[in-house]
Amino acid sequence: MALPEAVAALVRDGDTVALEGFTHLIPVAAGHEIIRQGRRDLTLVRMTPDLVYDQLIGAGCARKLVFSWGGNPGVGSLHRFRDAVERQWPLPLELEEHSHAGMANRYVAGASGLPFAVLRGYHGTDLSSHTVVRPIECPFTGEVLTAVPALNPDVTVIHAQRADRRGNVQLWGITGVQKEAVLAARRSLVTVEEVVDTLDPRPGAVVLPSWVVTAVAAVPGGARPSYAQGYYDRDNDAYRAWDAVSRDRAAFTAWLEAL
Amino acid sequence: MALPEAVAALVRDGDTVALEGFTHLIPVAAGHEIIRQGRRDLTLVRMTPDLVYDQLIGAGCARKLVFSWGGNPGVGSLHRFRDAVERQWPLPLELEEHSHAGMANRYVAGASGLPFAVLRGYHGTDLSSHTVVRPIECPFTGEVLTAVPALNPDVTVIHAQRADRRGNVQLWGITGVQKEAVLAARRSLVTVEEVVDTLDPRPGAVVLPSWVVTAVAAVPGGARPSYAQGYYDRDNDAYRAWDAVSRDRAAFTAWLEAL
Amino acid sequence: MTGPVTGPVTGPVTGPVTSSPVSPDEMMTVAAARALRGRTACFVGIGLPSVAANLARRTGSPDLVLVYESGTIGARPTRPPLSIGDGELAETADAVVSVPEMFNYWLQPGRIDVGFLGAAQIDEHANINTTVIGPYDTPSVRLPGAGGAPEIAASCREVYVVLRQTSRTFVPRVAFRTSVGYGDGPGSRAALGLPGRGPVLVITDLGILAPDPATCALRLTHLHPGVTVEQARAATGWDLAVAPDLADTPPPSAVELAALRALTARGPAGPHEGNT
Amino acid sequence: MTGPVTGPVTGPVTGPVTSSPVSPDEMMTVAAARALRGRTACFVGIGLPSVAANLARRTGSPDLVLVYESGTIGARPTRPPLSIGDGELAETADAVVSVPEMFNYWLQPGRIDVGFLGAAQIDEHANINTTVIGPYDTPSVRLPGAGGAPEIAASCREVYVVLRQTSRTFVPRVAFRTSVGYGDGPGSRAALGLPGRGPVLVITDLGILAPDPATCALRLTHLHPGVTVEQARAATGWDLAVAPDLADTPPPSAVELAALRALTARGPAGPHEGNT
Repeated sequence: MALPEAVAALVRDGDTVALEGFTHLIPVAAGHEIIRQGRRDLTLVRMTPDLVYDQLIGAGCARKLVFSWGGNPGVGSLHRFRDAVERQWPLPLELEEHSHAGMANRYVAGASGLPFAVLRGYHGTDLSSHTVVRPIECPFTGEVLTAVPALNPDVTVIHAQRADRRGNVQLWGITGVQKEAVLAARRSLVTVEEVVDTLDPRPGAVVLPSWVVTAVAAVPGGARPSYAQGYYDRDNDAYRAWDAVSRDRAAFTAWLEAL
Repeated sequence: MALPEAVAALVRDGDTVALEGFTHLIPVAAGHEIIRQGRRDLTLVRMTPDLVYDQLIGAGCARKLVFSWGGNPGVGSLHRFRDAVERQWPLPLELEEHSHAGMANRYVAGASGLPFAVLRGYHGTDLSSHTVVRPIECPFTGEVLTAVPALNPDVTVIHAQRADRRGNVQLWGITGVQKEAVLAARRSLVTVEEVVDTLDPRPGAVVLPSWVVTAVAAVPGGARPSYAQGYYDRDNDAYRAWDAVSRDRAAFTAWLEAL
Repeated sequence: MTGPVTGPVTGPVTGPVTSSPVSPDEMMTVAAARALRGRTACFVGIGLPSVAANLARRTGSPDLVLVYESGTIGARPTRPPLSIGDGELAETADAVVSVPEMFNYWLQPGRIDVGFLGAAQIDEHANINTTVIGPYDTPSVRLPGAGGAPEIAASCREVYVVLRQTSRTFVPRVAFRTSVGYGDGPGSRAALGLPGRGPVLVITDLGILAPDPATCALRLTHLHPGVTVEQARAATGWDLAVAPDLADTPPPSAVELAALRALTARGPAGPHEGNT
Repeated sequence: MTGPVTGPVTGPVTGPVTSSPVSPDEMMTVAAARALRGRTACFVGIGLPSVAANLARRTGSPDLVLVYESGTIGARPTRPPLSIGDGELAETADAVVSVPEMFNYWLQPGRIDVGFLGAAQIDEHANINTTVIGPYDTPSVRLPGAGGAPEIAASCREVYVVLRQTSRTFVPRVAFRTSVGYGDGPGSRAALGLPGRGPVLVITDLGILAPDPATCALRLTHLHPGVTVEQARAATGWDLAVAPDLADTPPPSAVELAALRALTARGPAGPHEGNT
């Protein structure tokens, strides 16, 4: 499936959309396609929103952000994100924030078909009063732990190194929370560097069988400027360059028009 | 460390001991050493007790068995286990049984430092009234699920293909619940096929870093008659032969004396 | 290649009916394999189901995804596995995951079409016992226990059960309810919050049973060649009802029988761990 | 090679004190790296901690296990990672696990000796803010958020914090408590059920602070070369107490400084994601 068709078929206005990736294999090309197609009122979900979320937010695609750490990794702030939160430009952005442990377990619950997950966390932080968590008592010991609600995106988008012709997907290196994010979602789109005849086994690889993936699109370079282990390195200059573009509404608007 | 020393140092009378392995990489040699050292009053834990547990039970090492499926895989019953349960020979055997999903999640809770885990299971079965599970309500949806208590063995013993000289352990193939069983335990012993200079990455491998493993012992063939992928196949005749030995107390006693 | 089907598939795969003598166990396995046609993924329980699921991949369901509780997804074994943790399952699988992941991420959310179980005993409402015969604390026969079955029976979209039919295995009410079929009858599964439909087919060496939609009681829907209703009723511990559209199971085709015999010749005759 | 230590390590690794000019940031990083001596495993937070932890592996702590929230355990990067998800971390690690496994199996049970955190703001009781400056709903500065820090601060056996000391970053009470240090003072951690000891060291560009055992308030225990108590107090938003045994941090040795400069020359000067 071609990327524009796949995004058109899978991502709708008002959807809860997770584009996951933990520094590695960020589905940037798919995010840009969502911007181009002018999707609106999205609830964007991701543990570590970075450049492509800054771009989606600046472009006015998002109504809400569900996250645990938002920054330009290794560089600094996300200025479009800050502009939306601090000055409501171009739109107000509702926030629902968690810790990484909380977000990861929300995906685990979603992937497991459970309505919630339990962790030892949030106690004594101001996070608990600004987000959706509940105390839960161990029925054996009486200890009070924290429950977080399951996350089940309407669509999860990830980028992977390879798929085979049957649609089985393989990714390796730092694989983050991508398996959980796909399994938790109602629909899923995987962009890949290449489609191959057979997936030879690789150390550390995660394989997602075709029957749990809705669509696969070959998008070589689809994770740039982040990296795809075995294919290309992170373009660190692009991360630094984004800092300058994103600081200025006019520069960002010019970037958006050129997209 | 040599196996006899390692078992002597790590396994004590009265301990809760898990020798884990899901058909593959069963720590048989370590189990035989526990029998030879005459350990008593053990609470034996394993999802799938098979021949070596039949032998430990027949030898009178165990006071209690915590498990989810006990049989001679591909052959039939465990007759020493049945003799202990049905006729209290050589000793009565207390049982605490779960489903596989329950046992797996008990190990997950133990490995995660949580007092319990939650799953969708046990509802309507007679297991719930014969074992330790409790209903738990989702604080967000009100749905009632099942809580199982964490499993934290005093000692977990597993068999792996390799360790490096620093004590990092590598296993691959069907890796079952071994990582969780080691991480849940207070102490751990890993027997390995061989010690190598460096662990080259392998597809599907689980690595347990040295600092979470108490002791490593080189025991080539330590999983026989089960198999060690990449080293040797299952000795299916031995599984069938055990059926005849274990059916008869005298034949079993002769086997035990020869051990 | 084959689209989804709603009722049980009973027709032979291809070719003429075989003329060689067919054992009741062979008929059972062939009938069980046929039932998997059109399904995407099958969670293969320990014992007889493994042979039938592997036969299905060799006959009408070449794309069937076999999922084993040992953690293998999409295994393509060349011989029947010696156990559900056979090394060839891992070597030929699309993915191998940990046992906790298998139960939590793959089974529990209801991703798997069919759960395929063996049993030591089954009752009129398709509840399964693999735990104990006699009182729990003083059993006459201690069986292997639950294994993965309770959650397979709860979470798969549909469940098929395969076991030999005798008045000792087909009992009015199981002594120990290890895995829930239809509980106490209509409405039980919903009241218990069990997400899957439950056992929609019970395949035996005599025929095929399915729940009566009104009562959830198992009744006879198919008879294997040469078996009579009387034989089936005599091998059932309750007053077995017969479906109004009782049909004959077509005998194995030459292709099916050859595939089954090639399969079992390369490995054990069929592990029976669910039995004693 | 080095045994466990109880107090902070402040002495240089080896060799003579360097004669080259040393920047305050360099002194901070060297002091932070020294503190890791004798520890087994360090959970490396995003930002400044990563440079210090990598320096530690090149100087006094060659066997230190670096654990990153991206899932890498035992990474041995040859240059400072561009981010906590740098590909070289995965390529050189003993093990790479999923992010949920990292938090659940590795961090949560308290297996890790030291959690090493950066911060945007810290207060007198070592509570950390990385969320927001100003009111939560109408912030003057929106910071990146919690990331892994709340559970690192709760679950590691000990926590070290590294950040530059100014009256803007060292505030009497953080506007938003993202991660708990000593809460409201003695007894807070126990009442909250937090298993680890909390922040036992705060390492800055001016000196080192540690909690007063009686009050849990951070006080000055070490001054870096050339820094005065007055400077440290002026850079602190509360009335900073000084430990009775206030000591001087030995300046970087030639070995330490060379290692640090070699490290930072091969990568970015040091990512500051915890700051704005």
